[in-house]
Amino acid sequence: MSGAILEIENLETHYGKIHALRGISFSVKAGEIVTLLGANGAGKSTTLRTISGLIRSTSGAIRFKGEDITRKPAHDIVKMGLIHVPEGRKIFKGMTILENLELGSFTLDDEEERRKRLEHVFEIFPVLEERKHRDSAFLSGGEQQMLAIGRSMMTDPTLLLLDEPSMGLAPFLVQEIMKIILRLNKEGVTILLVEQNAKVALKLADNGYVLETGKIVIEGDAQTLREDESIVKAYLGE
Amino acid sequence: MDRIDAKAPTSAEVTHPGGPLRWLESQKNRLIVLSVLALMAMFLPLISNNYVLEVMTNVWFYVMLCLGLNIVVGYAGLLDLGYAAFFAVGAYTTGILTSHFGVNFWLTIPAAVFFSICAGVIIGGPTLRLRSDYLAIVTLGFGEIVRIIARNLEITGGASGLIGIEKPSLFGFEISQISHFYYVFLVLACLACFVSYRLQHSRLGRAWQYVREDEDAAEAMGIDRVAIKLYAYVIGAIFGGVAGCFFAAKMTAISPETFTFQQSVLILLGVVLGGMGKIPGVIIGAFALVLFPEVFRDLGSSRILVFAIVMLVIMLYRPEGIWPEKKS
Amino acid sequence: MSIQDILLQQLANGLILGSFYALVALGYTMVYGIIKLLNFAHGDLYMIGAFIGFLALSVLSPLIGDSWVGILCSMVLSMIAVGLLGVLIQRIAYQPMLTAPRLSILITALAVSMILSNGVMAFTDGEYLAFSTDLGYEGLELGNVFITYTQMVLVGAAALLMTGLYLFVHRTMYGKAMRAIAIDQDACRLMGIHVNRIIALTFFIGTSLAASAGIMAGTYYGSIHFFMGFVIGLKAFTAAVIGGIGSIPGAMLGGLLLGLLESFGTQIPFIGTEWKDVFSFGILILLLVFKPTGILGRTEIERM
Amino acid sequence: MIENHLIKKENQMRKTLMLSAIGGAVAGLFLCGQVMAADLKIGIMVPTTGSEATSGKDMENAIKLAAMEINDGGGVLGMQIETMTGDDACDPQQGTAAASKLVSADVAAVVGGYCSGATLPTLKIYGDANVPFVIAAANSTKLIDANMGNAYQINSTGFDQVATAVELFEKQGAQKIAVIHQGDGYSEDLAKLTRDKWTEMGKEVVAYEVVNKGEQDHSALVTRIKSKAPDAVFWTAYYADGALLIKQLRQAGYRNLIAVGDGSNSPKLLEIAGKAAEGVYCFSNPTVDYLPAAKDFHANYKKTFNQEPDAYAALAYDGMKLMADAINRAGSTDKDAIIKALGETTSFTGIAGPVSFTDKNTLARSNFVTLIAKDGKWMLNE
Amino acid sequence: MALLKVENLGLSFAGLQVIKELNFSVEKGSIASLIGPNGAGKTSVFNCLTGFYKPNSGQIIFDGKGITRKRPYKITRRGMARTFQNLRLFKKMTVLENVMSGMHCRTSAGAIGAILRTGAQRREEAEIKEFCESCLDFVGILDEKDRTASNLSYGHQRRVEWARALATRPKLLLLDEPAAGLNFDEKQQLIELIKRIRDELNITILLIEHDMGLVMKVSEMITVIDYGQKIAQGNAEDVQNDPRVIEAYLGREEDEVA
Repeated sequence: MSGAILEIENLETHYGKIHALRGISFSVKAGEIVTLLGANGAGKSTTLRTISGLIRSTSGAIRFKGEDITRKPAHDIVKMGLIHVPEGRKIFKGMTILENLELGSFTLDDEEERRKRLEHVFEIFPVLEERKHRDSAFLSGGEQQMLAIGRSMMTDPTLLLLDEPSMGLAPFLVQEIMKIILRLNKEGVTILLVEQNAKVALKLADNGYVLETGKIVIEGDAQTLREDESIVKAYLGE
Repeated sequence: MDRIDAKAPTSAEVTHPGGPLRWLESQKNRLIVLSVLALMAMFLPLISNNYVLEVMTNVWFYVMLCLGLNIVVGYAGLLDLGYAAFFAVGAYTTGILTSHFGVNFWLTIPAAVFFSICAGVIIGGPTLRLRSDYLAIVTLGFGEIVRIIARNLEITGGASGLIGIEKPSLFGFEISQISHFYYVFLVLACLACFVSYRLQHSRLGRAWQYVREDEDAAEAMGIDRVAIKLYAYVIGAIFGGVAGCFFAAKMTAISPETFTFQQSVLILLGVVLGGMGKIPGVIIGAFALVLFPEVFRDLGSSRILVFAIVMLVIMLYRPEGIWPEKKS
Repeated sequence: MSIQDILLQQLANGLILGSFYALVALGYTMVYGIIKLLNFAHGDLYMIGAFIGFLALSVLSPLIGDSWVGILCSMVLSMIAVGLLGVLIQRIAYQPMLTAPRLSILITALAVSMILSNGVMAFTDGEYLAFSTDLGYEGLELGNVFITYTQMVLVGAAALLMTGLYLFVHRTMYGKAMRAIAIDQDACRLMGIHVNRIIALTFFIGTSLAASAGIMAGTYYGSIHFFMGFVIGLKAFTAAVIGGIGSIPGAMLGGLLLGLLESFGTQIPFIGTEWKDVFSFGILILLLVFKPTGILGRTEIERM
Repeated sequence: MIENHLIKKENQMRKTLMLSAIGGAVAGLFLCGQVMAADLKIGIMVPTTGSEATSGKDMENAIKLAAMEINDGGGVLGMQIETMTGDDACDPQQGTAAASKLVSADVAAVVGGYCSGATLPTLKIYGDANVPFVIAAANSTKLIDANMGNAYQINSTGFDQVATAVELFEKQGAQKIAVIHQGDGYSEDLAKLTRDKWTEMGKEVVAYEVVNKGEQDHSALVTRIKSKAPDAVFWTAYYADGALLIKQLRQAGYRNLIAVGDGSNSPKLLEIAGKAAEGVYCFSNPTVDYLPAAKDFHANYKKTFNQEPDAYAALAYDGMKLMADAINRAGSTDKDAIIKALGETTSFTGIAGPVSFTDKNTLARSNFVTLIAKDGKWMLNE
Repeated sequence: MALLKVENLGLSFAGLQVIKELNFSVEKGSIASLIGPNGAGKTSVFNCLTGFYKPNSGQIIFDGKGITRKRPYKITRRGMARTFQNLRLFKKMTVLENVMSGMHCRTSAGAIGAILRTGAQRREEAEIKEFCESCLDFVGILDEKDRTASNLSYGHQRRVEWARALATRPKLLLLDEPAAGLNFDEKQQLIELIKRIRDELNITILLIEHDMGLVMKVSEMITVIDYGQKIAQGNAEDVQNDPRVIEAYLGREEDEVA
């Protein structure tokens, strides 16, 4: 698998007594957008959390840029350029927008570089700059999502793991977010996208995987998946 | 929850033969061991001196207090740092009624129960909705308030406390010797075990456990969590109150110095060391509490230090307490 | 003295006492905010701070004297030493307990508290040690209100430390990370923050603040004792809860408020010295019943 | 299943081990209680742990020193004295355990008693066992009521101290006084007696206050007291908190008389309070520093224990000597005889002065004196 | 007749409107569903119904009586039981003990009875046990009754929650995403079970679900919400063909991503 920036091999994870991932293998090539689809509880978020080091896998291997990161602590993985934007955004409510963004560049010591990246984020999300000294708790859902993505960009990511960025957002905002994802991708960021909104995700993605109870049941390029009747069925019933 | 209670081994254990301790696994043999221990406890006054009796009486006394606090902390999962207050309420009720009003000792017990319930409701009523950490400080504050009230009032004898509390008599027989009190406290401890056991294995006991494990789920099942917690508080208070009555009678003198925060902490330690929520564990905790400092008296002033280190080590290696968990 | 003068003097007393409470309460609140642990040993670290300061001062005083310079140097030494002790305690006793039942970790904290105080007791034979410094009684007379220079310096130092802490927490990356960890540890990991290291830093700062209060108290009051941390630990705990535990400005506010409550409580008829603790605990309980999160505490929305 | 079974067995073993551990501990207790037979066993009951351990150990040393001297001089009735210490930790519960321990060990007599609160419940235990008990330091007036006839107090009582105090206040022309105690039995008792006596004399107690043990900041209290402008302030409790209070009173500009009770009679008070303590009066039971008869004792004590004797060393020493004297006079170790001999004491003179008892078993003649702090030292107030 | 009626329900957190003017009702004896994409506010609706959240506006009428802003345990006593999205079992207790929690609000023995173990108390205990066992039998896991709850498989843990809810003897059962984390076979059994509860026990059912297939198979009335607002209502077919529903679930077709 040459060119793969992220390789997952036979990954198994337990959540307490629950066997959440039952042997998942896939890979993401540099510059791609890959999407993971599946119903609630299928294991999509668990996959991302395992990759970013928040939870330890039981077995299997994760390689990023050719280096084995299966046992690396989360804060070291971040330094390699693999950034996870978690489900529910997890912004630091009670801190200002600026502080949230600054924390995104925690690993950075260079003030100059930090300012540059901040400028870049504000260029993409002008709305954040307007309110940078306000408490992030008072942002709307869409703005919170923008902040979460903006915060991750402060780390200068190579690979971005996005967990349901469209969750709870109005349709026009979903489109907005998707445009931003595309833009990031064009700037050279590889993206692994977990989505419930299958149509939108498949429109964006190059490749897709469908998970069910901790296993990959369907995989293929986005085009094929988009036309696959069974996906529509899985989401809307007979 | 611990089903492997010393008093009632379940049939589940009976069926596993083998091993060096094989014979202990049959219910019959365990009963034999228990009976031997019970006989030892019963005949202790015949074979030991007053010092041993004094210490063992203290053990039974702390068994009762720890079991009382165990209902609050172990069963209902509420951190109480002011348990000495309830103990004080009982002791002072007896002290005041017998010394100021000449009331017969036995009649002071229902009065003490009544005042303990009042104290439990007064402090528990408004505060049981609070988060557990806040409950800790509120109970601590309550404990201090009770102690200061006892210290400041005329009727409680102020800082010097009450002296000359009448020794109780039963059918004309005066309970005055240490050996008499030994039996009184042994009976009380057994009663406390019995009541704890019965409560634990009842509808109420289960409700405490539900609330302890998951308040929201319990509430969703139709359990009024505030009422259930208050129940635990009040029953715990009654245990403390009754223990206080007999404490006053035994000591004949009580003063606010006995009912400090350190006393509350000590009782809490007994509960946690052995394993909260587990009757045999709590009993062991009470034993450790009293015996350890006595046995290691030679260490002098550093014995509390050693005690604290042992406590820390136990917590680090067995955070659930000394008594083993039930495995299923 | 007129009533007005008395009240003004009590206001000054309350603020001085309150700034000590606040300094100790800060450590409580920082530790609670970050790992939700009520560190019962905090008062004892205050006591250890005073003892290490005493040791340092007795070693240093032949070299640089036992006046302000000496006190300052031993204060810094003591803060560093106690801060490291705090980190050590966190690593040995609290870190392994983070997944244990909540009660067990509280008991662990109690055990640590007992180990510290009884350890010092065994070491000092339970003696009161007297600080050799005598800072004098000269002071400013403002009308009938009298404040010594020493008191002013101490309050100034406390204010300086608290301002420093405030700036650290709000202006530096480490400070921001500290606040962020209190909000969401997982999200912090995803920002590349070494969570355990920041927690250790929090312990260091919190305990060294307690140590600073300890040595200030030692020099100001003139004697130290193995049991001196208990009462102030209790009071600081109360102050932290009044202010809203977990909130740094809350701890400062709570400390000052408690100091004022106590000093005015002493003066109020029918309360006086006898009932002043009942008065402040009573207010604490009432406050919690009607505003369970404390004055500046945040309400958390729980998710089902 | 097998695994479950193993776990269960392990549990079983643990439980059995634990039961054996308890058994062992109880057995250990038995051994503790049994002490090798000695010629003449005398119990010492003092706090050797807890907050009052310093004073307790000091008393223990003094009693042991007395016993050594007696033994060197041929013992009592030809028997050598062996001491055994029961630690009451200044706590009533521990006190009863300590007393039972001594009684169980069959001591012939007990000397000690420092904290009144801890001593109080033990009177019943010694009384029931009819053990002669010389109380060397504890002097709460409550002890008098609880005494069953076997205990003798060689420290003057609160009544005597109050008389001394009131005399001083009057002599200094005080009209309004403030009385402050520490919320424990001993100091509250003394404070109450003073208040009652002073008001009985038609004078005013302008402040009657309490200081919580362990609190360091008394500025609010000081302001309150200052606002009442008393002519004298009387601190009835112990030296550690007393020193802080004196310091803060002087710091706040209070210039009138300050007096402290016998619990504060310690050089530590002067050390902690520094120059603020200059001119403070202290009512004291006889201590070695100024007792002419205590010179040898002082030297011996320093030589033996390599430290200075504290406030109650002299009385504790006298207590042991008195007990030996009484046993000699009784001519046997029969408890009734010793108690009787104690009561009939008339000719015994200890380093603290002559001893004889009232019908309430308290010291007949007050041995309280007034000290004054001068140049960082306690001096007799002439 | 409507067993449950929700009128103009509104809920907001820290300025964020989670539920807006929501109206719907559940007929007695029916199986109704509340569906919507993730984050649409379904669980918040449940939490309002069961008293865990206090709605800012609107009314909830259950069995002819208003239950708005009542404490959860009171609502359960009125006859509304619920399950949780993320299992909320009493993990350290046995399966039977878990189910017995449901009977708490239907029984009355207190401390005195427990200590004296009176005849009435013993009879009640026996009744509780018997009824709870029948509940376990109904959901098909009676064999597991003495195991510790946390040791059960995920699917069986879900059933314990069901049995527990049934033990409260509800008139209305609220199921929060019952199919989450279940595999295909388990889902089929679930559908069966839901129908049996309604048919055999006469319990009205309202479920929140994500899995449209399952919802379509069991429900007679479906309410679709998005952003806390009702966007469609009707039977399976109506809802499935509603363009707004398709949009909410699959994303807008016509929009081009630039």
